[in-house]
Amino acid sequence: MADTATETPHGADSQHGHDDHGDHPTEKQYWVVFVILAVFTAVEVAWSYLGLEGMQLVVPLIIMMVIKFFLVAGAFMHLYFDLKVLNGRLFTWAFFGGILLAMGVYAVVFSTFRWQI
Amino acid sequence: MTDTAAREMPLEPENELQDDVAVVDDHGSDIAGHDDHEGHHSSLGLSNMKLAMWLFLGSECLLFGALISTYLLSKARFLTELVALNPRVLDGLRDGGMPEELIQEFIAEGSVEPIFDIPFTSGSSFILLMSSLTMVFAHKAVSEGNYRNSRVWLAATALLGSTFMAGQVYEFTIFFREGLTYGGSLFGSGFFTLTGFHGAHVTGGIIMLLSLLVLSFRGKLQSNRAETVELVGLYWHFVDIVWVLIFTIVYLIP
Amino acid sequence: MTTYDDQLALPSGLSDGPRQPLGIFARPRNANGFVDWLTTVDHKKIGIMYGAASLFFLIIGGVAALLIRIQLATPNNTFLSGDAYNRIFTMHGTVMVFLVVMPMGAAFANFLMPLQVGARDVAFPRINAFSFWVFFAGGLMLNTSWFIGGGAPNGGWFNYAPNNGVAFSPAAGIDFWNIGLLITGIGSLTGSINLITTVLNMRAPGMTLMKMPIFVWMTLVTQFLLLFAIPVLTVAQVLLAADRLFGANFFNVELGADPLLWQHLFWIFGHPEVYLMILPAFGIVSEVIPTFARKPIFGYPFMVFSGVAIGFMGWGVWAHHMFVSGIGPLSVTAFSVATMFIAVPTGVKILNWLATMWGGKLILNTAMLFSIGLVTQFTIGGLSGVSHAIAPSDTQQTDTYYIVAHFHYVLFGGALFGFVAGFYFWWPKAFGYRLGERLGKWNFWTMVLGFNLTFGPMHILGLQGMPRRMQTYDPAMGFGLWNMVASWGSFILALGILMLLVNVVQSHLAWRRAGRPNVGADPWDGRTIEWSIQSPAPSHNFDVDPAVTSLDDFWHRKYQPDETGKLRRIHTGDEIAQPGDPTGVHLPAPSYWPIVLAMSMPIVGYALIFNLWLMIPGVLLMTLSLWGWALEPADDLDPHDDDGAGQGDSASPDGGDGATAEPELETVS
Amino acid sequence: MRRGVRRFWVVVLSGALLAACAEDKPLNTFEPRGPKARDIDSLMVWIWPIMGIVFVLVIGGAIAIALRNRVRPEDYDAEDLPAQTHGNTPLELAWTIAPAVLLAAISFPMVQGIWSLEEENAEGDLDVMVIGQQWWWEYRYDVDGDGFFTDANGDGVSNQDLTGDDAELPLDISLDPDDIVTANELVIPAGEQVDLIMTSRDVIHSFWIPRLNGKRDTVPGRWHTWSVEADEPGKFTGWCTEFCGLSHSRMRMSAIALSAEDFDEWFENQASPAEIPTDPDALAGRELFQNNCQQCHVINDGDLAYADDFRTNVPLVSLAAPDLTHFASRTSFAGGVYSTYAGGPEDDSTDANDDGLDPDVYLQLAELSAAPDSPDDYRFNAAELKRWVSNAPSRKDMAPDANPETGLGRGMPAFESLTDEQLDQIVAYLATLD
Ligand code: HEA
Ligand code: HEA
Ligand code: HEC
Ligand code: CUA
Ligand SMILES: [Cu+2]
Repeated sequence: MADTATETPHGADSQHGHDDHGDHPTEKQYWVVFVILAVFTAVEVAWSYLGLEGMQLVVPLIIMMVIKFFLVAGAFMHLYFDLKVLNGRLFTWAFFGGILLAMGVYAVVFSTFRWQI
Repeated sequence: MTDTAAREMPLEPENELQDDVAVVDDHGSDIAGHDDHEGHHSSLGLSNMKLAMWLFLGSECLLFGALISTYLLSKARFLTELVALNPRVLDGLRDGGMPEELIQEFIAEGSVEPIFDIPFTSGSSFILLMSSLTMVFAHKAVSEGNYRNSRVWLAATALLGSTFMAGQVYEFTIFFREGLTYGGSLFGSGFFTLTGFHGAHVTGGIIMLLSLLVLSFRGKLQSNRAETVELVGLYWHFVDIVWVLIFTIVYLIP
Repeated sequence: MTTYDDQLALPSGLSDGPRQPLGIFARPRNANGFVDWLTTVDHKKIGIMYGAASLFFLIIGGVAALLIRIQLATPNNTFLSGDAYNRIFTMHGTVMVFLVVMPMGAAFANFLMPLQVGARDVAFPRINAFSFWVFFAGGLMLNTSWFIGGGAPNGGWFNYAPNNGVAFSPAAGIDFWNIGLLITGIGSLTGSINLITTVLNMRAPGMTLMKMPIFVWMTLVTQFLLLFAIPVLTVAQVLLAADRLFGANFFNVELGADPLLWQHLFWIFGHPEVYLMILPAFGIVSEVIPTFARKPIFGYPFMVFSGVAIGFMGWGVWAHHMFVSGIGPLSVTAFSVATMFIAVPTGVKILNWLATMWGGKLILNTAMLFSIGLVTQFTIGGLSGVSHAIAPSDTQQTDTYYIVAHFHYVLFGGALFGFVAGFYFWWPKAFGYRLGERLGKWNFWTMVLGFNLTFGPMHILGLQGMPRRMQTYDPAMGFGLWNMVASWGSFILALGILMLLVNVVQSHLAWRRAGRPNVGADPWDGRTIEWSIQSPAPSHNFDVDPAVTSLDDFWHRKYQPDETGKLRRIHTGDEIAQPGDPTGVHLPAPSYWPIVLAMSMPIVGYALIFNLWLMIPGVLLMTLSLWGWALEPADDLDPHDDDGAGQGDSASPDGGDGATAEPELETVS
Repeated sequence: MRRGVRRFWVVVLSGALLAACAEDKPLNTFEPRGPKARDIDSLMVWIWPIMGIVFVLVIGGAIAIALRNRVRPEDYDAEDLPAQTHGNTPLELAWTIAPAVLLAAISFPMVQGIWSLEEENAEGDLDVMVIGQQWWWEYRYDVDGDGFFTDANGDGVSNQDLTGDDAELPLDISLDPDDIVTANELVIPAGEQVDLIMTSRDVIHSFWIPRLNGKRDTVPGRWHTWSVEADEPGKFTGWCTEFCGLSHSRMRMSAIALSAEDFDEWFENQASPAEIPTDPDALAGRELFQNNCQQCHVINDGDLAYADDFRTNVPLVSLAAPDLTHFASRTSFAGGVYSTYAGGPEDDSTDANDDGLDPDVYLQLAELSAAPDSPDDYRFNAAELKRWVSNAPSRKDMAPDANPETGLGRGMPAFESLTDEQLDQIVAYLATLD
């Protein structure tokens, strides 16, 4: 649950002052992340041109997609750096709660349809 | 009644500027959480706005999840019927003016891949990805009080976003000319709805960015407002993330 | 009950209900000003407006229900045509669910939750006003379909595809359903974000999550359900709008679409929806029962976690509405089992309420009676729910009156009974006087009687095979008797509800005649901190931040153990209640923009349905109000109110550290 | 024994439920008349008592506690607090776990029940295609017994294709004369499981004959399987239970179970074309039918020509109207709302939903009506049929006027132009179609 940190007596978190994220990545780190993202995109596109089919095609693409997803969420949206606040749980839960829920629910929906293609 | 009048009196801009509490917010949000100082402060040491934004994004996950699911289902059902040569599906495509070769290609490959222009979309995806980078720099610049840079980065982000949108509009017209209409097929409906929804989100983001830029030029975007920029940034990155999904799921996986 | 009316020693100037000291603005609390209600951002007023709106819609939905019952009273009745009947039951279901029960939940969440967490308002007061107005605008728009556009919607409240498509329902009714609810959905979504933020982030010092009142917990769960459920419905509605208005094909079977997509999307929303209708009521009785049992809630952690568990499990059972839709035996098995197990956390709640009452000293006033009413009536509905969860038997029961009986027992016997309990309980906090007990008891017993007479027989009808949504039936089917009983029952039930409304009017008049005596801060010997402020709650809620040290904090301040360990009352509530002195507080200013923005939405809606040219004024108005909203300071810096709140402590712009500081209580002369 | 248990509980639960068992409720779910329905019933026999116990405990408990612990206002003493119990974890765990265990136990027979309802009949047994539409049911029987239905193009569609995970979805399910095509009344051999392969032509409907089985939706674009079996010959009433628009409440159906011989006789009759009448009135009616009705309805009498491409000529949403080839062999029409025959033993209502019909005379209906021996015998319900043909929308809510969006209407239009005499002739003709 997302509440342990909230048990702290009131005001204990006042040193957070204005906001909650202490250290943000440096400009360089941002660039690194970006380059990684760009490389992944390039690999993805290339992969889609390899003429592979089925699992060989889809699985790596999905994996790369997920990595990109977490890179953006973690680095650019600072989820990673928010880990310090509340041990990172609150934002993570609000957002990933939504994602997990969506994935679970819609995966089940799919399983009840017939798939032919 | 005089009281009411007093309440409605608009605030002097300078006054507002000094008061970092009465933050004017660019995307219609509210900040009353910040204003009653003697009483309320955040229980979690978080800003209300930021929490709210994350909650909103969490809810958007279900929105886009449903749209992506709908797209996948529509595409699959479309292809099933097409490959089975369902005459109504064929007619739908032909009525939209789709050339026969393209239809045959769809049928032969059992896939909608032939209509996509992967290199083009890869380019626009890359542009959108790049805008995320400029967005973080914009936020950084604002929080460091570097106003000149912040304007540059904000403008760059908005520009990249607009370029992406221009690409999407271009792509839509191409598809449309190739006979992929909104009403002509299940695939068309699914595709345009999903990407259109995303496009609408990007457009909303661009408007926010431009508003920030205007604020900045009017000298109202100072470091105490960094959070506003950060919020817009969160939204912007989210839209970017969604595109990461769409790009893979819609374009790369046939 | 002890009353405190006479023993109140209020600070001067407060005897006539709390008043603002001289000179300080502006939020006259007894504002008869119409404009004041339209522009208010006060969560309490907004809560009251939610409540009033929901009662208004209850009458619309209720009159529709009575028409249904008249039509069904006898076989082969021709009181309503088939077409009229379909529209009326569709509107009945839709109005009751979306415009009665949901907003009633919002009414309590808005009015009460900030008081219970010790906040001065919700996190985003203007957005809060917007949420209400947009709900109201959407609701009104939906109801205009009675008069314009070719009649009210006729697809049933879940409006299955493809019957909801233009091919089968060409009239605009379905569009009203679709767009109207889409608009109310916007309000629900913004509301949920607002309220979650408030619960998580604006609690009084010391109120950790596990010290929050159960009602607050249930509100939190409810709002999370809304947050995640509304977008799913939104997508379904967007797809439908695309099909109906722009010629898309999402539900066009001829082009290969699968109509079950609608069912999945609707029920992924729809099932969490039913729990978000019941959980606020669960929260309410969890407050009422301990108060009048004079015992703490039994097993607080279990109550909390079962609520959270219901919220989670509610996401995994939606296909129990689709047992006969042909989703395949594997899915049916999974959903069947999952559904049954929801009985477990719900049962924990029921039994814990009983355990709370066990060994208590029960004061059976109206609020308590309605709470016990919920416990018993809801259980009946829950048990029939479990019998639907058994999929094979659901194949006999689904779409019969047995289902109709189930959901009225949980919705009316559960949710509405809980809400009525809440009305009786918190009425003094909202309006400064109690609702009459005598009429209240009549109200309760008439409703219980009418309710069971109306919906009890529906169990039998359903098992005898009467399908729902039937305009009429043949005498040979043998449904005549119990339908007649149900129809009589429904009028008794209507009488019961009428008594509630009469009670409101009567109690108000009596109170006025008596010279508006003050009921005191703590008329029920309450447990939670909303009773530690004056009644009616002053517009600034708390003079000082309530520092909370325990669950039921207020109660513990009144009762403490003596040397022998026996609990003694050391204060009455009114002795330690905050006097209601707003000095030094400044509140967010009212605003026109929320209502204006909200009103622009139905214009856009009408544009979509009737004529796209209407878009122009709609979008213009929307842009204008967004613009106005953005430029308007959220805060009214009244020149008199320079207590430093504004500029002073810029070191902590969002007040993150105001925690330890004593609130400034400068007196402004 | 099981029946005894059930009776017992039914009585215990409430006297009212007893009424649910009364014999005059044609849709009663308590009266299984076939194995599938009985499976469901015998599962519920155990569920209701369990629910009943919980019901009594909780509600009785609540009332008892309320009465026992109540304090009257005059006795109220703020200082006198009850014992302040905060909870009892073992106890609470107990009432968390106990219901869970109970439910887990219930779920075993339940899961078994779910799967057994899905069990299909043996290869080669009778399968019937069921097509729902606004607001009547069509049934098609596979005549040559090769397990294939024929679609409009004459292509064979195996019923194996229509079930299972890789079902093909033929969208054009229109009438084809090679199959037996009937409406509203599903005729089945008693004592045999008949599998239904179901779909819909327009919106979702649900097929439900409570005494034979639970319900299953018919969804356009999908094929669902479901089955019915009746122990004994008889008539079993049902009702469409998925809201399907305007006349949902007038979309009923029935299953008629016949003994094996009777069923064979029925089958043979249905498989042959209708006879061309000799009576001059009926012949005139036949001509009127050709001119007015044939654009929608089919009567296959070997001679009567019908549109080749049936669908394109019909301004109907569902693209089809009931096949009338053996209209007079059916006991009800218009979605099971009206009786084709009135009279009969102890009955002269025109109500299609009473079960006065003796299935033993099912095959002789037309004969009886042609030459009734006594006023008690069945007679062709000409009056009702005439009202129907002259103005169907007044007899059943329908929307035959075209939808502005699609140009299609729903249901049968009124024929105000037909004279009284012409109507009689048409009815006379329809009466010969046994
Ligand atoms: C407030 C709203 C509400 C609530 C709380 C519930 C609660 C439940 N509902 Fe209900 N339901 C509806 C509103 C609600 N429902 C509506 C509106 C519909 C119809 C929609 C439509 O078709 O129009 C519906 C329909 C519906 C169906 C579909 C029926 C059909 O159409 O075929 C099913 C099937 O499983 C179902 C099951 C349940 C179950 C298992 C619960 C459980 O949560 C109940 C749990 C409670 C208890 C079981 C009682 C207390 C427990 C104990 C005392 C412990 C001991 C108990 C046991 C060991 C059994 N409901
Ligand atoms: C919270 C939700 C809620 C509530 C409170 C009610 C309340 C009532 N409902 Fe309804 N109902 C639904 C939700 C609800 N319902 C839903 C979701 C459906 C499914 C719709 C669908 O299938 O699509 C449904 C369907 C439904 C049906 C089935 C229709 C059908 O399937 O054909 C019936 C039939 O009797 C019915 C009856 C009633 C009655 C008699 C009341 C009564 O309790 C109403 C009592 C209230 C009043 C009467 C108003 C207040 C009274 C006064 C102000 C008194 C003075 C006024 C006058 C006397 C004029 N409801
Ligand atoms: C536009 C199409 C159309 C035309 C023309 C039409 N009908 Fe019908 N008819 C229908 C439809 C559709 C039904 C099914 C109505 C229902 O039960 O919901 C029907 C039902 C019937 C039935 C009841 C069949 C049954 O078994 O339930 C009879 C008998 C009938 N029509 C006779 C006629 C006659 C006689 C004429 C000409 C005078 C005629 N119809 C012309 C569409 C048509
Ligand atoms: Cu067909 Cu209801
Ligand atoms: Cu449900």
